[in-house]
Amino acid sequence: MFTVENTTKWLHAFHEKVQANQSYLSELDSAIGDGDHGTNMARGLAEVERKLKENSFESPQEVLKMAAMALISKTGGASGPLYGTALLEMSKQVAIDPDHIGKTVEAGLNGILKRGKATTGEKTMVDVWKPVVESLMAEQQLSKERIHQFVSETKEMKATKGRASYLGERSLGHLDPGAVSSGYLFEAMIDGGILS
Amino acid sequence: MFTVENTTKWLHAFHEKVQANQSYLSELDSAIGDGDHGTNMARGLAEVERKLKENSFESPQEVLKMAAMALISKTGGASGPLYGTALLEMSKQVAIDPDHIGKTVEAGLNGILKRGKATTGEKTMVDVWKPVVESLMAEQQLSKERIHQFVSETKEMKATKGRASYLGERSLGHLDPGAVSSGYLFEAMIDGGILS
Amino acid sequence: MTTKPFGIVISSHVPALAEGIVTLLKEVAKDVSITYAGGTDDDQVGASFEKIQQAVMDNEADELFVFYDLGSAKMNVEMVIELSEKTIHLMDVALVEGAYTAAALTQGGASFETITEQLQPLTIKSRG
Amino acid sequence: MTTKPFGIVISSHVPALAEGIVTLLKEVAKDVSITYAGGTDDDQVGASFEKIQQAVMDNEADELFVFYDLGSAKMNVEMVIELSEKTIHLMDVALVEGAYTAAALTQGGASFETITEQLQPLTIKSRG
Ligand SMILES: Nc1ncnc2c1ncn2[C@@H]1O[C@H](COP(=O)(O)OP(=O)(O)O)[C@@H](O)[C@H]1O
Ligand SMILES: Nc1ncnc2c1ncn2[C@@H]1O[C@H](COP(=O)(O)OP(=O)(O)O)[C@@H](O)[C@H]1O
Ligand SMILES: [Mg+2]
Ligand SMILES: [Mg+2]
Ligand SMILES: [Mg+2]
Ligand SMILES: [Mg+2]
Repeated sequence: MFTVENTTKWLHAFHEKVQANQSYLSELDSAIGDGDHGTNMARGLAEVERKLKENSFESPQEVLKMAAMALISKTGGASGPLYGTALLEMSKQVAIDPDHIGKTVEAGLNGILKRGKATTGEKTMVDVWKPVVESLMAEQQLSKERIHQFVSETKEMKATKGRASYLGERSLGHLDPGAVSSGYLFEAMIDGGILS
Repeated sequence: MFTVENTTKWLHAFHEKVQANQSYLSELDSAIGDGDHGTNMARGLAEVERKLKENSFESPQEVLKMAAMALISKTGGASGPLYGTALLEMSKQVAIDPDHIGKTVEAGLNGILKRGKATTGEKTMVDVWKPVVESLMAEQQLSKERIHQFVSETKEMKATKGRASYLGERSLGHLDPGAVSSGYLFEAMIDGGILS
Repeated sequence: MTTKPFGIVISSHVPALAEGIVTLLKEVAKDVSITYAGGTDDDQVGASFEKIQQAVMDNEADELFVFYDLGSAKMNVEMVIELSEKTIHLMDVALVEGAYTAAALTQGGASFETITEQLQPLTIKSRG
Repeated sequence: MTTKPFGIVISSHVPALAEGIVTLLKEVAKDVSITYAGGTDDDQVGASFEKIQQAVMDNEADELFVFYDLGSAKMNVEMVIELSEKTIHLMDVALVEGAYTAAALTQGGASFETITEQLQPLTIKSRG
């Protein structure tokens, strides 16, 4: 189940992974986009960290809502509204049922789908979120191996959404940066103790 | 027929009329465009004046070619390429047959049509050039009354070319600035002694 | 104070681009309230939710046409729309050409229907 | 020196607008030669034959895609084309979106056919 503690730990871990891989994420984005995904995510998550330090929270939905608003207002780029909407929808769902991890992540996925109007196979973060939700629903669990697999499958996809879509065929052979950062988000869920 | 003298006189007279009516032309352009037609024409014709002073010419086609290049490089806006192409085509035709005023003006009209791809009734300078050519071809002459008539008929036209076309129906009820300046050009032909 | 029923907001990844469009539009739309958001919070190339929110608030009109350059600006605009009380029309049309058309028509006193009808053929944006 | 076969030229009535588009394009097209002409000779809002001619000459590529904002810029570009020795494709497409697409594809090494095919749906300009 989601608690204030494990939600906070999760976000800390996500922040750390993004910080550690900031230039890698931007490099990936240079190949098929504008090279700012690492910078964007680091800026948004730094604001989340600040808010986590400055405030205390009564419920996981409060933590998630705060994180969502911080990501929306500071991330910039496409990833701000996408991650922001995901976390906002997760905060609503966690208020209804904090025990069901799968349903909460599914609410996040639906937020991304609503915001970006992508489907699977378009070489976006959806290609990680969607199979993660399916795994969680079917098996109630998720391994880092599975996450890596989902992320690496974006390599052979042709982008049809987002900036990379301007490259058409030429987007083939590169990992999607938003898929990679989404991989960090789910690894951090494992590290934070929400998933085991 | 076109001579160095009457061609020079014509261009002087055109310059004077535009100078005297510069703010009126810009006002007309404010109503259905961006308010710079007077400024554009005055800038281009000032360059023509300068070149007329600095050089001496052997033939009317030389005068017209110089004026065309000056208008193209200095006028700016749509009117630069339009008047510039008109005078360039006139200079070619005048070299072939300096006696036939109608054919020369027709060559100018064809330059405008090539450049701007407008037809009659689109509320542009074409709506003055075209009936002027027709009058010259049919009657070998042109009166200021006829010119005024052609110019004022643009008032009830709906613009479908140039900036004014963005206004659609709302361009009705206003004179077209390029039609008005074209009226000055033909009045100056009369004043300069090319037409009687 | 604007005398026109519609305002225009430009959202671009580049501050100069957004500002330049406003200059172009002002030539033909002196009485239309036109505001813009360009770049990230620290004026780098990117999209800023907060700048877009500010441009929407600063606009004198209560009904707005918003134009954007790329999909990431669009998504930020959508978030702003969900949190704003103004009536906002997010236009998936060519940025410069669409905004210019809307500005000229608004200045000329055109109705909402006329404006959207004229903008319709400029619809070219589909990728998110 | 550019390593790409195509260059891009932006022609706009406003200097900041032209420059801002170059900034946007450079994010995704570091190795493409991109030049611009903005405003009149004295940097007012308008079109300048001489600035466009300069932008065409200054571009490192011999084959160019030219994008413009309004019809009067287009006519000036046409005059420049007639007097230039470069191979110039004047694109009647959405200015920002078209130039961005051409820049991203040129950077990616796309062929002339691919680029024009991708630009085709962005064709929105008909009035002169
Ligand atoms: N429409 C969309 N739906 C889902 N994800 C998207 C969409 N557009 C972009 N993305 C994701 O956003 C990532 C890029 O984010 P970022 O670089 O921060 O934004 P920007 O493209 O504005 O520079 C992409 O790698 C992709 O995963
Ligand atoms: N496609 C066209 N064909 C013929 N004449 C045109 C065309 N477009 C514009 N014009 C003429 O140009 C005039 C506007 O010139 P001007 O104000 O100097 O240029 P701009 O519209 O670039 O500001 C119009 O009044 C019209 O007569
Ligand atoms: Mg990016
Ligand atoms: Mg970006
Ligand atoms: Mg004008
Ligand atoms: Mg002008």
